[in-house]
Amino acid sequence: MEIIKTDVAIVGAGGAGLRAAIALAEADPKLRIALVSKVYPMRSHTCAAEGGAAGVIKSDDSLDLHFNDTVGGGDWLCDQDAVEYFINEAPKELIQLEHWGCPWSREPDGAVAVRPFGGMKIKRTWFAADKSGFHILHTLFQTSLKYPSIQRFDEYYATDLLVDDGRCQGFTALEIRSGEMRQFQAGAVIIAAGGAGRMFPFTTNGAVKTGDGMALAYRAGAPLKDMEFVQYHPTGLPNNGILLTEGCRGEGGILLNKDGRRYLQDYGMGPETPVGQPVLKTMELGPRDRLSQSFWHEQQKGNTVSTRWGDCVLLDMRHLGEKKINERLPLVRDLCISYLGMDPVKEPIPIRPVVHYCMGGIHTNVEAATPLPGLFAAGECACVSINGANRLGSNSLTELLVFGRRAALSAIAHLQSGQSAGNDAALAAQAQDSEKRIQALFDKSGGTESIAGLRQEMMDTMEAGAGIYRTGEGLAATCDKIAELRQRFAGIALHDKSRIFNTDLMQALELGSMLDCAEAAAVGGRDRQESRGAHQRLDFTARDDQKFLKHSLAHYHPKEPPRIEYLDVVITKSQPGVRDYSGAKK
Amino acid sequence: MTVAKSNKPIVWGPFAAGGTITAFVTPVLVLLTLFAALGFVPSLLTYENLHAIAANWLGKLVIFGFILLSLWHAAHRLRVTLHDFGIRADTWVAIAVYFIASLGTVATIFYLLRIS
Amino acid sequence: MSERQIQLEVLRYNPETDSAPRFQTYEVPCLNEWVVLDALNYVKDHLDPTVSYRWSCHMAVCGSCGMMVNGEPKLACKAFIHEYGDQIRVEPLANFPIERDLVTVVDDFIGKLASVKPYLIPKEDKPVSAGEYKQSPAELKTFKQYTLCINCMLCYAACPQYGLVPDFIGPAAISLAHRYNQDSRDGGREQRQEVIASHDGVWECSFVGACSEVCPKHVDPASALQQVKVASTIDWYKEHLMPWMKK
Amino acid sequence: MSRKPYIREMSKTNWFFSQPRYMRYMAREVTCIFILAYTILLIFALKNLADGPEAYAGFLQALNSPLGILFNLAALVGAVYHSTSWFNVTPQAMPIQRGEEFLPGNVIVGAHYGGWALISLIVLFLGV
Ligand SMILES: Cc1cc2nc3c(=O)[nH]c(=O)nc-3n(C[C@H](O)[C@H](O)[C@H](O)COP(=O)(O)OP(=O)(O)OC[C@H]3O[C@@H](n4cnc5c(N)ncnc54)[C@H](O)[C@@H]3O)c2cc1C
Ligand code: SF4
Ligand code: F3S
Ligand code: FES
Repeated sequence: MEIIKTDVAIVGAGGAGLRAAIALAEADPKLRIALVSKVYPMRSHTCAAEGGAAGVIKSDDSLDLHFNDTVGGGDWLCDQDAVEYFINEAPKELIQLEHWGCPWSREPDGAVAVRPFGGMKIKRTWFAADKSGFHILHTLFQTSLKYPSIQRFDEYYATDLLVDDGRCQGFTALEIRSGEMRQFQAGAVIIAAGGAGRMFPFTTNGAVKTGDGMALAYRAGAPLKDMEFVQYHPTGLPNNGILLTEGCRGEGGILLNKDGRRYLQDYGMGPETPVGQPVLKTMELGPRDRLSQSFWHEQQKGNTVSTRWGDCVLLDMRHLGEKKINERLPLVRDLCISYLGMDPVKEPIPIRPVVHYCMGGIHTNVEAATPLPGLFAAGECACVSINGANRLGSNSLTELLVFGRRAALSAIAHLQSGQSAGNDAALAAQAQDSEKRIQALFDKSGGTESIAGLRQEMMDTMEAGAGIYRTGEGLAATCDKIAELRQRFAGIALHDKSRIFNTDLMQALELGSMLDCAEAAAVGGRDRQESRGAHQRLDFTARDDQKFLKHSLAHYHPKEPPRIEYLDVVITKSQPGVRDYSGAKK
Repeated sequence: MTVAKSNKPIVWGPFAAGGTITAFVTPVLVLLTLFAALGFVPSLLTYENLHAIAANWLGKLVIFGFILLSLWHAAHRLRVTLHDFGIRADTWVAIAVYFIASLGTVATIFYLLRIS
Repeated sequence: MSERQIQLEVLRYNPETDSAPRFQTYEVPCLNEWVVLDALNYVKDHLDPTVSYRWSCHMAVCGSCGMMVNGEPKLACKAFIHEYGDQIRVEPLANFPIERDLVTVVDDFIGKLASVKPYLIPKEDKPVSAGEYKQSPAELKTFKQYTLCINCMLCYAACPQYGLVPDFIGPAAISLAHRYNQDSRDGGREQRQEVIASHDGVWECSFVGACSEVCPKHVDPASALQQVKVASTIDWYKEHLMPWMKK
Repeated sequence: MSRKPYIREMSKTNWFFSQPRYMRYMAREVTCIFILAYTILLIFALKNLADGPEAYAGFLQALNSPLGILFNLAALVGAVYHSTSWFNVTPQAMPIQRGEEFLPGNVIVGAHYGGWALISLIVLFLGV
């Protein structure tokens, strides 16, 4: 097996991975950097983000306000030291991107423009029309081409971390096009492999978001934190989950039920605001968890519109006019026309909540370090806990930048802390094991389980038990089901026995990752007997700060369900309070 | 400099200018010669009128400019077209087509100077 | 819920067992609102797990799923079943080597993209603490269109000059160079000219225009390339006929 | 076992038959033959003009023949196709930005067609 020796190896070349790579290259041109990704960097799912990235820049805004919005939005499950670091670094990172050429939308005077976003009290979301993530990703990718020390390994699938002497020293990865295994040996490893939304059936997440990075760390002994918190985005297309950005509502779009009523006022987000004049942090600009939950209630009451794609509510943007829609929301219009055959200029668009984002992930501290020495994580796969129980829209793109860079700096510090040389033989032996695991999949015949079948069962049980509203019973059933699926997973067999670009194999490995993540999410949810942010229990409807103002940490077990531990939330200056999104009490 | 910049702009300039000029005037000129071919000689094409124009220095310049650009436009495009038809000896093709264009250019100057 | 049965002909090539590609036909029950990618996913999940192809976003933004659909370069996630008859033929993108089934080898394109220095080369360095560059909406608009490229390579599959002369840097990469050249914050045009004004650069383009016709993001690379030619020509004449005009 | 990418070569000589858009392109490119031939005709006319009235009369006479008619008809078709295909792509080659907006392509194309008509009318008016 070929061994590739580097100083820092990064799994994932989305926004977080690229930002980390650039930070490493800038810090020290002599560092050898391996950037490993299962898809070409610009295919990473950061490209799908539409709305924008939050960072304080305007004079009417302040760091404290951003802090309060984020912590309150996260239902006080955020680690406040991390949030503080995050909001401080955010503006610098966004300006840095501007200096790298990101085509941010502009004010008439040439300054960067900001737009309102759900749960934010002030307009502070930087945007590039409604293709913000796309432009961020391409700007980062193109900028990374400046640095010869960033060596890319595109279409390499990381399979296992190599841990020896109590620290992470690399990983194995499969070169997809040749089917050959490589051993990456590194002084430090950064995981930036994105989210796991694909474990649900209706999702805005692309096919690559299968939780591989989380599973890599989890299996190697780093715990997954707060996995029970899964964000539903209130406005997805009902047929294929494509996202209509929160920018739709930021620009003034309104939500209607089948009677044409702006039903959000019935769920503590009223009183009604004038149409076309959105007011921050109320009505349509309430936070995502509340909006998605209101949908569920409307559905229970029979107030939703039934379409051939199931129950929906309506997103009405007609009053914005064609010009504004073309200018600010061109992609949204294009998506509606293309995939639904409906033009938002002319008709209200049916939408439903869809799984969007994993608040949980690999447990990291404010330095982006995991408990496993030498292993760092950033981006959606990590849980540094700035998002708490519910992420505010547009905080994530900024998080990629801030903590991508932070992970790089921490990795350098780790390299400099003087580690003894790795034990080559031990690492090679582990790599061999990893290769054997894959080989066994190739050699095995007579498996009875189909990958697509197991995947479908997983998605169905996640939707049923771990959806917008949950019950102890439902979650327990989901836990059992996932445990069963993990068992049955041993019975799969590959149909595709070719080494070359074997997507059957990829899907099998991805399914394995998703099952691990799904189990952590379900068990974490079953044990969290309260309602907080995105985790809403019908049997425990109140938030319980006494018992659950805590992070859950799921520890992996190869055969059994994870062991859940709890960790105190870091609180520095904001004591838990009431999340108030009614306009009246301002 | 790492890679030499191409010298294509030398010929591309006249190609583009010629393309524009010919697009504007060639069709109507062809129309006039078509009339002549049909036996009805337009007044512009009578010996007296045409000679008068060509004898005038401004007239010479206009005729020369038009023929020059038109030739080089066509020559350059012919080079590309031959390439598109699969003739890959680009250097030889270039020499041939630009030679024709140069020949035409020289001939035009020669004849124009003879008209007085 | 199936509304229509289509025959999906898929080009198959397994380098380990095949010496040349062949077509394989699948009967796929489709909903009318489906895209070709949905039909392929149906095949992969229900009929034949060995078919290989790339995809991720399903919303025409990641650029993975480019392929020939009935001979035309398309994004499989934006090729609507209802626009086709009952027989749909999919092949890997033209002008690229076939790795396996619908998967092509794209190293050449990625290398070319990197070769044009597609990053901002500022006129003068500015520290982050000095805040953002000012750029008016009009200045942004000048290059905005060329930032929309998703690197899907449909234009390369459509451009015959790329097919005939593989060294041609090609539409998307040159458009990307043009994007930075046109950015009011950038001062790197000279450096990029060395690549794109070279022999294999913009001059291999004969303005076929196919690139712009197939571009799913309306980048209009043909336009960018012609603008580069005009600017390079002006450069050349300035340099050689009016040397004193050179900056 | 290893990679073995399969390369599909494009035919160097008949690739343009594969798609209608390539045929349209080749038709456009081939117009150069008409432009070239016609320009040579003009040079020939100049030669006869320089050679004196008899020579020029002989030239006009030679033109007045089935072959002359055919040649001119073909040149007319070629020249008109050249003009339209040239004007139709000018907005791509030379986009014009006014303030924030770009002039719509059809305005630019329209202006060119207008100019073309005007020039043609003037030449016809003065020349016939
Ligand atoms: C439709 C949509 C819209 C969004 N809009 C916004 C928004 O407006 N504002 C906002 O702030 N956030 C938004 N988000 C959230 C945000 O975009 C994501 O959280 C963020 O882009 C994740 O970035 P990442 O770098 O962590 O991961 P990704 O961009 O997903 O990249 C993951 C990388 O990891 C690699 N990888 C994964 N597994 C492996 C493996 N096994 N081996 C090797 N490599 C691997 C992949 O190849 C990829 O390069 C949106 C999300 C979606 C889905
Ligand atoms: S220019 Fe258009 S067709 Fe070409 S790669 Fe970019 S988006 Fe795709
Ligand atoms: S198709 Fe090719 S030839 Fe030029 S205009 Fe487009 S790059
Ligand atoms: S799947 Fe992303 S472009 Fe088609």
